[in-house]
Amino acid sequence: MNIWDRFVSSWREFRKDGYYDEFDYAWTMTIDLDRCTGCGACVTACQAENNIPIVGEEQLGRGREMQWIRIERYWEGEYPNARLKFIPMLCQQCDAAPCETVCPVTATYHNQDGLNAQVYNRCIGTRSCAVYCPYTVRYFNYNDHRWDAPLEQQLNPDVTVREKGVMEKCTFCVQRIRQAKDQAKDDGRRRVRDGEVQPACVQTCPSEALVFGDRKDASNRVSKSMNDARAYRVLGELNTQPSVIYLKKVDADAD
Amino acid sequence: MGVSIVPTLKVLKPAARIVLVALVGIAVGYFANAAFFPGTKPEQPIAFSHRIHAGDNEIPCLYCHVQARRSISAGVPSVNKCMGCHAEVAADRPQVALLTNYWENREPISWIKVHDLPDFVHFTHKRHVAAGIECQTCHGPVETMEVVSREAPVKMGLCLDCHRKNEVQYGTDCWTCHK
Amino acid sequence: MANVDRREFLRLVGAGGVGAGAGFMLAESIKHPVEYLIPYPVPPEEFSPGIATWYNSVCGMCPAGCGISVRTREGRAKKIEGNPLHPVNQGKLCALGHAGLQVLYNPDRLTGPMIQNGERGADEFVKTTWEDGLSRTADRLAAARQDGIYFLTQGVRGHLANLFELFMGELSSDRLLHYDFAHPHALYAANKRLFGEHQLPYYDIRNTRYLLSFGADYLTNWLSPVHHSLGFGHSRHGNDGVRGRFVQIEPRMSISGAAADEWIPARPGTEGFLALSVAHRIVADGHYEGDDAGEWRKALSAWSPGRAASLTGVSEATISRLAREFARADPALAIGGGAAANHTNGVDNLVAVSALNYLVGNIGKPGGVVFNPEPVTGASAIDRQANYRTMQKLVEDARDGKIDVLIVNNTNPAFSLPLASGFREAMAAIPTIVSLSSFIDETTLMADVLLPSHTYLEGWADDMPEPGVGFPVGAISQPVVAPLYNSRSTGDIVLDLSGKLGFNEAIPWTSMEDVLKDGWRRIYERGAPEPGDFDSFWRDVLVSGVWGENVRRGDSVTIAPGAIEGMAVSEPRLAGESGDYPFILHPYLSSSMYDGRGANLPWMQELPDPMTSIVYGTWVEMNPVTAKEMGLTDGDLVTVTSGTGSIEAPVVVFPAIMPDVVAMPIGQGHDALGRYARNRGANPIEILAPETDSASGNLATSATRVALAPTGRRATLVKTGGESRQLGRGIVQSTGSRSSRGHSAKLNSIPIVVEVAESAVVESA
Amino acid sequence: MQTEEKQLQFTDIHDDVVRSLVVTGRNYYIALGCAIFVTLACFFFPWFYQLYYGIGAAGVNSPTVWGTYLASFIFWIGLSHSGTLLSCVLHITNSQWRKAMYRSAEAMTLFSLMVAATMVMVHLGRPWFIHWAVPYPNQMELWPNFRSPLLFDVMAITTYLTGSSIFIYMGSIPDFAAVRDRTTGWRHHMYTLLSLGWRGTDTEWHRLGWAYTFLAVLIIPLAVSVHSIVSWDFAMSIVPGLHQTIFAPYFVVGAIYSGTAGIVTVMFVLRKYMNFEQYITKLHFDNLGKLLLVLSLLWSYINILELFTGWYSGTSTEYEQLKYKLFGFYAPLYWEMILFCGVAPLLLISNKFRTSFVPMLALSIAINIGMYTERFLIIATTLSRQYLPESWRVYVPSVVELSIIVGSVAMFVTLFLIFVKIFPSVSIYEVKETMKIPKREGVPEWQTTH
Repeated sequence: MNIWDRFVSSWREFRKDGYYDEFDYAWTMTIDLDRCTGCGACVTACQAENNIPIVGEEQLGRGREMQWIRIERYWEGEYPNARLKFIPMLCQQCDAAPCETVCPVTATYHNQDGLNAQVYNRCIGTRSCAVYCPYTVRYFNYNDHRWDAPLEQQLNPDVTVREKGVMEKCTFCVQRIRQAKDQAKDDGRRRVRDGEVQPACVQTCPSEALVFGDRKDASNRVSKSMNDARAYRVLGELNTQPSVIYLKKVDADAD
Repeated sequence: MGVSIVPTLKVLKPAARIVLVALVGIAVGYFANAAFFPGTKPEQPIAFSHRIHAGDNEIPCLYCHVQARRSISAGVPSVNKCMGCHAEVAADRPQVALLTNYWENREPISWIKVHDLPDFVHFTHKRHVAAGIECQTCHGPVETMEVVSREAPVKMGLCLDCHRKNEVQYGTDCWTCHK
Repeated sequence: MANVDRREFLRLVGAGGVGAGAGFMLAESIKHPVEYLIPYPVPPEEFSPGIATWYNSVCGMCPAGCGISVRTREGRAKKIEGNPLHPVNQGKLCALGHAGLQVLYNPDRLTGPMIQNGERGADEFVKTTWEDGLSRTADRLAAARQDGIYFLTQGVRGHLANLFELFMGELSSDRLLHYDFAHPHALYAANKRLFGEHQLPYYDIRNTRYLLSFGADYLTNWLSPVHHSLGFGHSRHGNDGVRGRFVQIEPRMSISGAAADEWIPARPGTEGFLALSVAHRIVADGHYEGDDAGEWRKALSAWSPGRAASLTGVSEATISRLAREFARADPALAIGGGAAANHTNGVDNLVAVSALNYLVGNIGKPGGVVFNPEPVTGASAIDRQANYRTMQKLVEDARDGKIDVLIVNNTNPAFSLPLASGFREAMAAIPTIVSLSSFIDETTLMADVLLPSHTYLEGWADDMPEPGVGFPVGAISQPVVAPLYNSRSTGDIVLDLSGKLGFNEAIPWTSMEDVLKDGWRRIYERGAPEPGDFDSFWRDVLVSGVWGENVRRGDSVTIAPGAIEGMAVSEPRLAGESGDYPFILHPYLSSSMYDGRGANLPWMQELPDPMTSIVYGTWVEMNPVTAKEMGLTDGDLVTVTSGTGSIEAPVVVFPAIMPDVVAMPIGQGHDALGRYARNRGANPIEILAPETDSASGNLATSATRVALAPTGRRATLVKTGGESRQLGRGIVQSTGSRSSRGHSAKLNSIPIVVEVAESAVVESA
Repeated sequence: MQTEEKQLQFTDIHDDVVRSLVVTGRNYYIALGCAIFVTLACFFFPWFYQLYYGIGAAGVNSPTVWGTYLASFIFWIGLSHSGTLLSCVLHITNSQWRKAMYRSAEAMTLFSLMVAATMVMVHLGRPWFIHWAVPYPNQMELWPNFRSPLLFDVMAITTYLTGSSIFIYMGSIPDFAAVRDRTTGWRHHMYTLLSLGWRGTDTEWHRLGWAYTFLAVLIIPLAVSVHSIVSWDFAMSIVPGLHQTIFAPYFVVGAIYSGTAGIVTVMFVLRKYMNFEQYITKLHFDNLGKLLLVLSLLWSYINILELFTGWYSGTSTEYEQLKYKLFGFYAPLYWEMILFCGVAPLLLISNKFRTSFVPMLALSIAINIGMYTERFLIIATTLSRQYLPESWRVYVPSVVELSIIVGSVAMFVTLFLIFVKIFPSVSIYEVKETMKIPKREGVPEWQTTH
């Protein structure tokens, strides 16, 4: 393939409507805001699974937190009618991701599973993807992080440790997806079963607010839950077509 | 009017010469290092010969590296695996004596890794063995080596060539190998 | 090249040499670093490199007793997840549970036995051998007087509890105390008074349609948070389309308050009045037709909503509405905790709350209060729980020199008791203190001999969750990794000691594993022994990580005689005059650090507080109006002064807290416990007045009045959140309860629908 | 001034220019020394520290992941405009007054482009992999992302750099020859190489003239495209405040604006310290002043337009953005920018102001400060007010960043100081062209054409 062909294909293909339909999977997550209690279990589960470093008080103070999934909180009303609403915010794995268009070295791209991939060792640290991302869910390694021995023994061998100057973000726990596909191959199945693969956050959510799966198959749990009447996309007006779909919080006292 | 640049070139000649020699020097130094201190052929705690085992005695790779069939890592045989044969076989040889020594002290042998991939690469022996890829494609003709050395450059290009040639499904997707 | 003079030649040689050196270094610099492949001499049978092995065990991070599965690779624990088979947490786990790994791999763990070498608290410990440490302890124990030995342990259950009993029995000392700061003493007392039960019932949040929570933060730290979260989630949309309603009544909005459909602020300690007035309405409106309705009407006659409204600050209309909704909903459930329980009238409050359950007749019903059968073993521990009064007794004994040896096991009263209790001074009066803790916390710092115990991931133990889930459940906590350091499991240490003391006939075992095997053999024989010998049973329990029997409580529990007449709530006492101390201090358990044990785990330190997004630190939550009046804003450092002490902390303006209440999270403010915890934030427990609940002896943590004085300085509040208002951007969207029915959502003309197979279309059409 | 009354001879020009190359005062060396020192101490030292520690050495945070480095990059790119661009336009329109100043202007383009390139390196998290942004064939068949505006940037800037360096070099060949013939020693050798054996035959002159004009025509659209593309780095995002169609013209205008101001500054310095009073005169300042006035008006217009779109959009995102810019944390900077780039330049309406040197210098510097602020605000105000309010966070540059900004200026100065000693900073032959032969009484006519 010469440069021109690549240029044309990379320009057009991804933008073709239903380009991803021809592939096997379209991994999707739904988050039921009516179930989410904001407890933060997903955050720690993610940190444990994905070797996310401890950045320390000083760096946090400078606004350099590292949490691939974070809990955002929004107050409404004033005392005594104040209400607090939580929303877990993670990489939305957009099908039309702004971050993918801007990376000059294609360190971030869309793969055939509908995942918004980030290749750490290709990243040169322009940080433009973080600027283009309207959800600000991309996190940059401002410096090398170290684990006080023996904390490094906890590191997950299936996930690499990112060096300074590299952008990182939620991967939908691609190592688990990889694992599940591998299993499926061993069992001679073509596809991964529903519920066979779950990202760390989904796996642990105590109130089962998070559902993960492949929306290609209408019988999957995630397909059902994303067809719920309460389904919506955060900042949907931007038409980034996220693969993370939220279910509206129910206000019991309103119609 | 001195339009001609010949005199100028004369003036520059010695400088050019020095630069030239320096460049040659760099090349020489580089290759000297690579030739006399190769990192790809380290000296192992026991002078284990793949030629004798895999070559002359034709022991299949997977006999010792059992894990390769079912795990991402091929694994090195445990000491008692070695002793399984060497309790009797060639027990008198000095190198085997070393082995028995390790065994008696229940000490692990710290082999030096020859074929090593960076931390960010996800390579699973299992899938490649299952796909019937010869070990030699990446590890070189180990059965002929007295001391194992890294012959084939195990670099991204090698992987991709093979994935393209065999039309691996999604074989060129970055996330197939990068973690 | 002919005309090269000497100088020229030297230049060339120089250049060549430098070049060669540069080249050499270049080649060196890009060389691959040496790495090693180290095989086992003899590999364990289930081990294979590159393949993860999962072990089921029990979480030891809080008393809930969730089941966990630990993922190990190459013999190292990599991740903790919930055990899907365990009925308590059903595969789920909270943040603190995940952080268990950092207890195991904590850089500040004790690596072996030590002895204090210098005066106490100086942190001048020197390494020693187990032999030495154990014999020292044994000698002191042998020399101790009758009842001169105190064994102070964290709340443990199962066979370890029994072992402690035996051990103390052999030492002929009755001073075995299980001490947990957050132990729900009031709840136990209330159940005893109302139902005559000495165990906690199971509150079935999962199946309830209406939950009335009086201050119980059931989603964060009340009894069994993960189990309750599961119930909450299910009740939201799981119960065949009917969405449960949750009402939270508390002075400061907790996580459960945020999750509730309705949050009602009420003065701390007055929740009981509210409950009684609700009961009053229920009975008055004739929603209750028990044959003892008359008694109830009499007992409750005094508690009209009007009176309660004036006491609690909740409007009469609201009370009546609550009563109506609560009575109509079926099943409905009322629970109590937090400020309601931890007050001078805590037991009264909780009795009143439980009365509601009785009145709507949900006792023993799904979605109501289900009483648990007797735990299969270790029940004695329930009566061994040390409340504030017992700890006071300990302090006095210590002062009077009645204590010869104090053994502390992984509990930290020096941190979790108010300064007013005088515990720290009292410890100085105890000749010998032995600590079995894995870390040097405030209490261990005062010890003479450190016999570090394993973390819960390295040693043997077992656990019977209390409260259970309505039927007997047990799980074995097995070692998932080889011990990292030269520590021993708590059970083994006790066994070693008893061995040294020659208790062999009473305590015959040599290892905790044997203790468990014996105990579980009894459990195995207790139920009808299934086919297959004990060993397979034992293996099955270890593999599945949980054991249970389908045995329910046969007898129907009803209220104790005389409970109705005695139905009354005493006025809450508050330490300090409202004149000098205008605010009521409401300390609450931090969601990430529980009672302070999580403070040495970096993950927990960096987990933003759900309500304020603050990390690394303590803060004081204030009502916006009050803050405005005092001219305080986020980050202003204030001194919080009570009658018994004062601490400093930055102000956080908190939209959902009563104007005369200030709230502070518990957990920070350690002066020991390692690099991550030390000298960070402040500990609100320190300044609590020693007010107790006469009925339960429980420390009334919400009964202290405080004064706030601005220091004029500002502290940097490290928080991950920015502006916490939506500004009409529709980020968290909400919908009405009715309009949330129907299908195929559309928004901004992007339909979110998956391609449905033909057949499915036909069906739906 | 006196010197301007003096009659100008052909030889004078030669003498003056060659003097400016050969004769070097102590002050020059002091200046050069300082410049080099500052460059090392304030640019390279902090940069190496940053390479060692990571980008964390700067004040950037999430979500404001871009900082002053990128602002400086745009600033220098901006400065590079109107050097070559202006020179080309004036060459084609064949205006006389250009000829004395264009070489220094073009040099400015060249050097600010170089500095801009270094700013990119400083900005990157892993600059040692910068070559991945270049499409070169490789076994992996890995290519850069052709959809990325950043890649367009790389292309555009390199092209512009090549173009303008060829342009300036070609223009100075005859002068190199001229100097070659009047110097000895190593200088002679150097200029022998540089002048590529220029003899001055008619064919040579003809070819030069043709090629020069050709390049000039080529470079004008190139220059315009460069800054449009730089603006796309921002405009092609969907960040409120950046996602605007006006950005391309906005950036180009801004660029020419700051560039022209830059020229004024440089010309003042040259005039004063290289004694080019006879060549760089009131006239130049007057004309550039007019140009500046026009540009400032354009610039103000676009700024007002930007505010309007923000207000008119009516969406919370844009509106908050607007409020934040005008009254938020960075508001003082914003108003400073308006003062320096929008209000102060209105002084240029008066002839007296335009033709008096020191005020012009002051104004030109003020404008460039203002323009730097603009670039900074474009990044800081927008990124710190993104879509999700929970992620809002203020960004304050760190010491390292500030020091590197200072250092980059010093680097620019260094390069320029070296330039004036190698290149004839006033074009000998073009100035001659403007003089009548045979000489007659009075001043050369190019000084009287206004």
